[in-house]
Amino acid sequence: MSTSSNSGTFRIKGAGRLTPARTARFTFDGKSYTALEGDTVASALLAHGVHLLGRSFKYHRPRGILSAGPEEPNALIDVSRDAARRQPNVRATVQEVFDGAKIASQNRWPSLKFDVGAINNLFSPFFAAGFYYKTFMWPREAWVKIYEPFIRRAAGLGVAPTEEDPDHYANRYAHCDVLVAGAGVAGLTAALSAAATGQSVFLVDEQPEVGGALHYDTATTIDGQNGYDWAQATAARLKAMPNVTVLTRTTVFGYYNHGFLGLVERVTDHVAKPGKDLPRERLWQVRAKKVVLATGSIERHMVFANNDRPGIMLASAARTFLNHHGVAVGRQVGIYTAHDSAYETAFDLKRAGVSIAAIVDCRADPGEALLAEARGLGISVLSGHSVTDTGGRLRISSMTVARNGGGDARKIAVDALIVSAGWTPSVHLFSQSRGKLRFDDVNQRFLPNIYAQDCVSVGGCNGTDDLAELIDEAIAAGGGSFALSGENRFEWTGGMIGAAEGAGPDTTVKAFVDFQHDVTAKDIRLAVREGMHSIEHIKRFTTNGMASDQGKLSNMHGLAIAAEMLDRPIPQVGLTTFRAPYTPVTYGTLVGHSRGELFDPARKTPMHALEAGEGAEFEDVGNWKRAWYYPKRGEDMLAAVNRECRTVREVAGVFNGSTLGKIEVVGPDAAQFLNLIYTNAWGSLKPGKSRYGIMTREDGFVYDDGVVGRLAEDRFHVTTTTGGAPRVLHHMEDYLQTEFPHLRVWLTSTTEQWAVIAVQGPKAREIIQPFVEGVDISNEAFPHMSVAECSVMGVPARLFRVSFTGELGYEINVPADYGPAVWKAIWERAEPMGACLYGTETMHVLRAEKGYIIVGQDTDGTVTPYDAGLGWAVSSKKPDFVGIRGLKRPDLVREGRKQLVGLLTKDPALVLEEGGQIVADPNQAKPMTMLGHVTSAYWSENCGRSIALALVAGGRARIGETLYVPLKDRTIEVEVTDMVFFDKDGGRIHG
Amino acid sequence: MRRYSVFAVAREAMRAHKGWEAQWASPEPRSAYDVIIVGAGGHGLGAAYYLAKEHGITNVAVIEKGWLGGGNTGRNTTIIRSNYLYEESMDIYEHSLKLWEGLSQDLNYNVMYSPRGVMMLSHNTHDMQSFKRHINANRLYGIDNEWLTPEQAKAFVPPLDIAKTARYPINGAALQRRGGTARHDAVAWGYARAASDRGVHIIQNCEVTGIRRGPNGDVLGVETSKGFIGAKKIGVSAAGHSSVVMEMAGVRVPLHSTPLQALVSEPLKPIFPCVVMSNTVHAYISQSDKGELVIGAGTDQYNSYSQTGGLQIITHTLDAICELFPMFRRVKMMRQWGGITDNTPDRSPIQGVTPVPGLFVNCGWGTGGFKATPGSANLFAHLIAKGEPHRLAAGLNLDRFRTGRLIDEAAAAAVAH
Amino acid sequence: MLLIHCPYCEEDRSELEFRWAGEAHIARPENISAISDEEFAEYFFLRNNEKGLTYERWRHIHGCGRFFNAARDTVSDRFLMTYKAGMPKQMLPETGASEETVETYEATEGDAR
Amino acid sequence: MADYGADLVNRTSPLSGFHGGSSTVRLEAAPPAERISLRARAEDVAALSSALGVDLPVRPKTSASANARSALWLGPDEWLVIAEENGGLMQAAKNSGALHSATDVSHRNTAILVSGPGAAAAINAGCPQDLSLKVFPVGACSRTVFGKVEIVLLRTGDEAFRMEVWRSFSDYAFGLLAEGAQDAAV
Repeated sequence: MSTSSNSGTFRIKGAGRLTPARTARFTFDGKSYTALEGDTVASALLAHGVHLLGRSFKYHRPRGILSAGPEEPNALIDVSRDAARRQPNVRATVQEVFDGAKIASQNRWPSLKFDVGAINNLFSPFFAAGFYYKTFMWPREAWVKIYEPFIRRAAGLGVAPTEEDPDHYANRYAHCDVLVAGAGVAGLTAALSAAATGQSVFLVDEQPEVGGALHYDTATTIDGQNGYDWAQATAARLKAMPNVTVLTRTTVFGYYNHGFLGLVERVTDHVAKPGKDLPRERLWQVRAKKVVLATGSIERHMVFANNDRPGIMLASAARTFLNHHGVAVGRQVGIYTAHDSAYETAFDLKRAGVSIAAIVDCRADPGEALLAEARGLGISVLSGHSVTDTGGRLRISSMTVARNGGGDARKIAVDALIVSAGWTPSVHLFSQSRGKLRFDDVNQRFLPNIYAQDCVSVGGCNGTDDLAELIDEAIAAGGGSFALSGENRFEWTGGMIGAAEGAGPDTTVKAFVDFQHDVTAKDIRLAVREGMHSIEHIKRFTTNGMASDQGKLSNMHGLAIAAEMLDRPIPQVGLTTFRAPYTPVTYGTLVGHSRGELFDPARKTPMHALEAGEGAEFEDVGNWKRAWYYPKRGEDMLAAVNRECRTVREVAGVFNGSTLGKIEVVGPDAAQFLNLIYTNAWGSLKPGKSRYGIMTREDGFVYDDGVVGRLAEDRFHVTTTTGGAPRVLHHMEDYLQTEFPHLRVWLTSTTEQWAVIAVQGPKAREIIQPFVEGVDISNEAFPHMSVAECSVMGVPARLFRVSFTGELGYEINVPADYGPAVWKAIWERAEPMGACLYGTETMHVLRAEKGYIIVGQDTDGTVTPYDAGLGWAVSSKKPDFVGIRGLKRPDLVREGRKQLVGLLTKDPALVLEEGGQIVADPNQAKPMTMLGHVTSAYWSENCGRSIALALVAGGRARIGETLYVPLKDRTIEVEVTDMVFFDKDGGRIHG
Repeated sequence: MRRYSVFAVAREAMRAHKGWEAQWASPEPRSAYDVIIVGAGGHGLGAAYYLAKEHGITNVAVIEKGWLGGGNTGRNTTIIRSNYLYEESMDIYEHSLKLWEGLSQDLNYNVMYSPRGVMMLSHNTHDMQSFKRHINANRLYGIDNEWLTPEQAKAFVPPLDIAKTARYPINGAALQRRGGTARHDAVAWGYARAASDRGVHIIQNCEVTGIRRGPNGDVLGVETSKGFIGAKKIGVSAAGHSSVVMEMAGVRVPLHSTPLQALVSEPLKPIFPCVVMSNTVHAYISQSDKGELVIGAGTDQYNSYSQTGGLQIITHTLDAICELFPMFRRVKMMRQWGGITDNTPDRSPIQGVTPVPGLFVNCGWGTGGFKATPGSANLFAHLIAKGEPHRLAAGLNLDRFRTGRLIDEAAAAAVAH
Repeated sequence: MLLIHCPYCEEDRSELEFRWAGEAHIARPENISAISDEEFAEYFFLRNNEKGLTYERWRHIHGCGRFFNAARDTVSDRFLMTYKAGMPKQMLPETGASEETVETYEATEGDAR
Repeated sequence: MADYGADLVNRTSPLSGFHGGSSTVRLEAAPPAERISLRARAEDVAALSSALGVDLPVRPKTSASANARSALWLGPDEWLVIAEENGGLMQAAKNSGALHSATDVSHRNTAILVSGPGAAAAINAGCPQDLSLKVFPVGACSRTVFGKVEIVLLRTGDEAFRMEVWRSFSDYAFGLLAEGAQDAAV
């Protein structure tokens, strides 16, 4: 055997498709290796004779490389570029080597070769499936303190990253007429066929290059060419067509409703030095009119004693490593098969100079053509035999072969064992699309039966084994019509599912069904014995198929073993659901652009930068960033708020009210519409006037509130709470469009049209006077609750005389782009007069001093207008409004409902805790009877004491009573009061 | 029934575990039972167990359309807590939590109740007000729930990002230390085993297709895919399918069934010590004993019985998870799935009598049913046995939708002003 | 992610543009202030929650803004028809019913027979 | 007071000064514009069209432009009419004498111009609509979503779009477009 020394002693000169001159260096567990470009980590390590790659989940058994693809259950590794770019649980059979890659094995301590956890293997008789349900219960506390932490540490495979991922990820929505999943012969042909008809086509394959099975199957010719070469040429043709998108290194991971598919494209994981602009991965969210599934099939392993040693590998994998990567998986290779396909692997290896110990075929009569070829190559075939055991510690060293039915066992030295139990059609995506499967009894496999979406399966995943038939099927699926010839050397037959000879119900050997989770055939039998008769119960009890490969290899075997135990046909035992994703998908990919500033829009008002410039601290209110308070040098929050509160009442304050929701209600029936939506009556409101309105839903609970100004007979300027704006508009549209469509009225959101500058306080008029034109704002001409369209600094404005502070106040609405200039001018005038800027915290305190409620804080969706002391806003004259009936329900009119009242602490210095619960007797035993809770509580600088609002059962009748608010560390005595703490006669607002 | 113990396991280990008996029997149905419970999830199986154990009623069948524990019991993210706001809710969830604490021993089945703590993150003033309202109410009711500063929260959950520069910075958290998780399948299996041991029949793969009523309107039994089965009393506990079953008796319940999705990551070494929830950014996360990060997503917006949902629900949830825990961006989603939740208008459950004599209902648990399993089952058994609700479940009646006396936990956490 | 035909935009659009709005054809009682508590509960709370064919409302909130009606199978999530608000409940053509229904996603799962 | 005339106040566009993109996508803030949200019933469309000097389109997803005004169909009774600054749209609509609702939203929206061979791909980073020329031809317009915000999208050329977005969402929209543009260049 001739080898290329630097890229591995198992590299075979002339074999494979990689270029010997193009190398890459990487390390595995600290040791440096040379690979060829195009190697996977698996092929590169195999080239150096490294088979031991990891340890299993439960027993920590040494494990190697089983497959050459995404179905790999064993060879999971940790791949890193640097400390932050570290990825656990990567399949070595998928990860392409790049120069500088740092690869590490997982789930072992202190080292891969000597793993302390392997002691679990000795205790494995104890750790049978489901053992933990039966023990670890005594003493009661020990589960939490001892057993569970121990189990948690032992479980888990890779180590999660501990640093923030510096890479970025992209998202792309796309549409196509036909999406073809899989670019083997079937997928390429279907894509070619669809593309020829002019349809827009996506052709998607998870491998770096198209070709699918042609990667290993060198004996197939298409259109007279070597299959793999045909595939590459066809892909090039397709890529050149404007209506075709070819995506490689891209997995269709989910097939969802209505032709919607999730794809993940791996953009840089194979690149040594990726450009900074490149996303690491890209999520494609594709809506396809039609889907062609050409996902092929996956080879199964044989289930026999100790079938998990490093060096035991699927036949197609060994053939891929040889024919694509140019790597021999051993020098003395055994074959154990129930299917013809493994023979071709043996033939290829033999021709490449590898010694074949024997082909052990559990079938009595393999096909004559295969036997003839084997004879010709000098390979011994033991038909009707089985491998009943293997030897070796960190790698297989021998196989024990026996004639079926017993006797005649002998040990044969091997350094690799190639296995095949046949092929499982990849119906995962079909099943995800909610198609229904049928069981093909002859070939022991599930195949697509009833389609739920516009979708068609072709080729291996449809159970179509004959190449010519497959090509015809694919052409038809694409909608085109042409001829294409294809030939392969052998027709494959055979296959088995379930435990092989020597691992049957009468044995106690460890014959692995699910490698990663260490589920053996006997575990599955135990589950059945314990009454788990549904395949879902068996799955959950044994965890078969629940590892990171999601049962791609193990499900069918598990099912067959269960069926045998239950003595039922397989379709009656059922099949566990194939859930998305097909292979694991990085969170970052699913998140895409939605991180940091793009996680959720941070809405800023037009004056945001000016507020920030004045030192504002901001708070999140819904999506909005609102100025919270404006600390001056040395001030903490309380000091700043106290100063702002004082200043507003003594001089004036300027406040940014822009986030308030605004809706323009226009049309001849506008007032009539508002009559139905609000509890108040609107017909009597004259143009130029505004009114505070309450909105309920049909249930009669307060939904939103705000000031509504009438600008003209047919035009209202409605305001809502900041957070309520979108839902209020939706609620109004719902009634307008579906209940009251006869009304001639239209709604438009104008929240963002207007920048709102509130000027509140005794000097408010003096401050704004010079800027306002077109309206007389004297107290007489423009009293409280007036509204006018006018001009402020020469721009068209809407001026409200309105107050949420109880002071003389105005709210200037100017078109948003003018907000900053107007704000600046007003502040420049106000500041020298002794006014302040104030934020939401001061706004909250000032309104609480006046007993004005905040919907969502003092009410919570269970409060009626009457409960909130706003019964005056419910019209008793209107024949109808939304909420009129709900308000009359028995529980809404009963005595003793919680009502909003004021609370004053007996000790004026104590500020209650918002959310504090109120009781009549603080010394009662728990559970206590609670009367209500504190909804708002502040230090009121203007009152010189603390104040609070609360919802209290029968609250208004309790005014004057003493109640208690028991907090964690003390109980506060309070008196129930009315809700107005400042300027009780309300004179200031009219000043 | 053979008791489970470490000695039993050791003994079986020496004989290849061939001596274990079936955990529950799979009998053919009798012609009639004293009580039929429709739905073999945790609630239904548990109710049967408590009927037998606490009320001496053992002639009971639990009828299941599919496989036991295959509905929401086996699909949820296994969060357990009792720090609800209203007394009606605290009553039932705390009753449940107390039963969780001794459930493994009671059932002789390790349900792996793990009180590792449930932490709810507060991101703004409104959250803080709401959480403190809960914390105070819980404390006065005798339920543990405490306020943590951001630093204390970070100390409890090291991966948490408490940077002030985050899009939604964390300003504190509420922690219920007795909250946590349990192994969902074990709950169904443990109840099934214990109920079966006391004589309860568990009839799987038997679909209820009708409810037969007598001339007086009272229930006579159920029509099923295995024929008519008589019963004096019927308890419906069918989660997402409850309204379908109730409709068979002509009873309408205010439910809508929506998909709820969840996902797990590949297994990882321990990194996440408790359960973390955030209402503001809509996410919750914990790590299973196997090492998978278990993440609950939101509900899809429409009614559906499909047990599937949109990818956008998953991505939206992961946006939030990765914002709270940026180091998880390279972690991979291994499996996603969906269940059907039955939601009531006030997001609180319905458990009580119905207008049909002999018919009892337990439904509307929405996204919170798992944590309530032992408590709900225990009180449902009381309801069925006595014909009237237990004091702790009295407020969960159907009549509240007529009177307006709702238990509106959702409204209580109302949207920000 | 559903694909929904908006009868106003006359085009199939992503669910992302839509908001579900509950069961369709529930009219607000004309004499709402006079109905009984039971009737109010019926109107406001009780819904059919059908398993199978359901009539429901959607709003193309991030599109044309219109509310409209849809007939959908809640088991397969397949839309059978969408039609404009205000139109009476649409009867479905017979052909829809004869289709072999594909049961739930989970129906492919094992039955413990 | 004369000290504060209109000339002292200039519009501060939320995106003024923003520009960016990649080798295949150009992103820039559109100049300030006048906009109205126009609502009317079918019988009043003709009168409004003639008053505005642009035919209000009645087919879904279409727009019309004339006399430096563009009318975008947003819904069966809803149009977004865009003109240059001080375009007199409110008055023009009023002059129609027809029953309608016109609301000034000039400042509610701002617009980003997206152009270049990668424009559609950049927008598809967050927009779920099919932006192929066949389905979304020049002149097509639609209200839709872009990532987590609502937009109105108008195709102004084979490789050019105007994205209208509410002003407080414009930072987000621009940021997402910038990432989309970068990815579209890959």
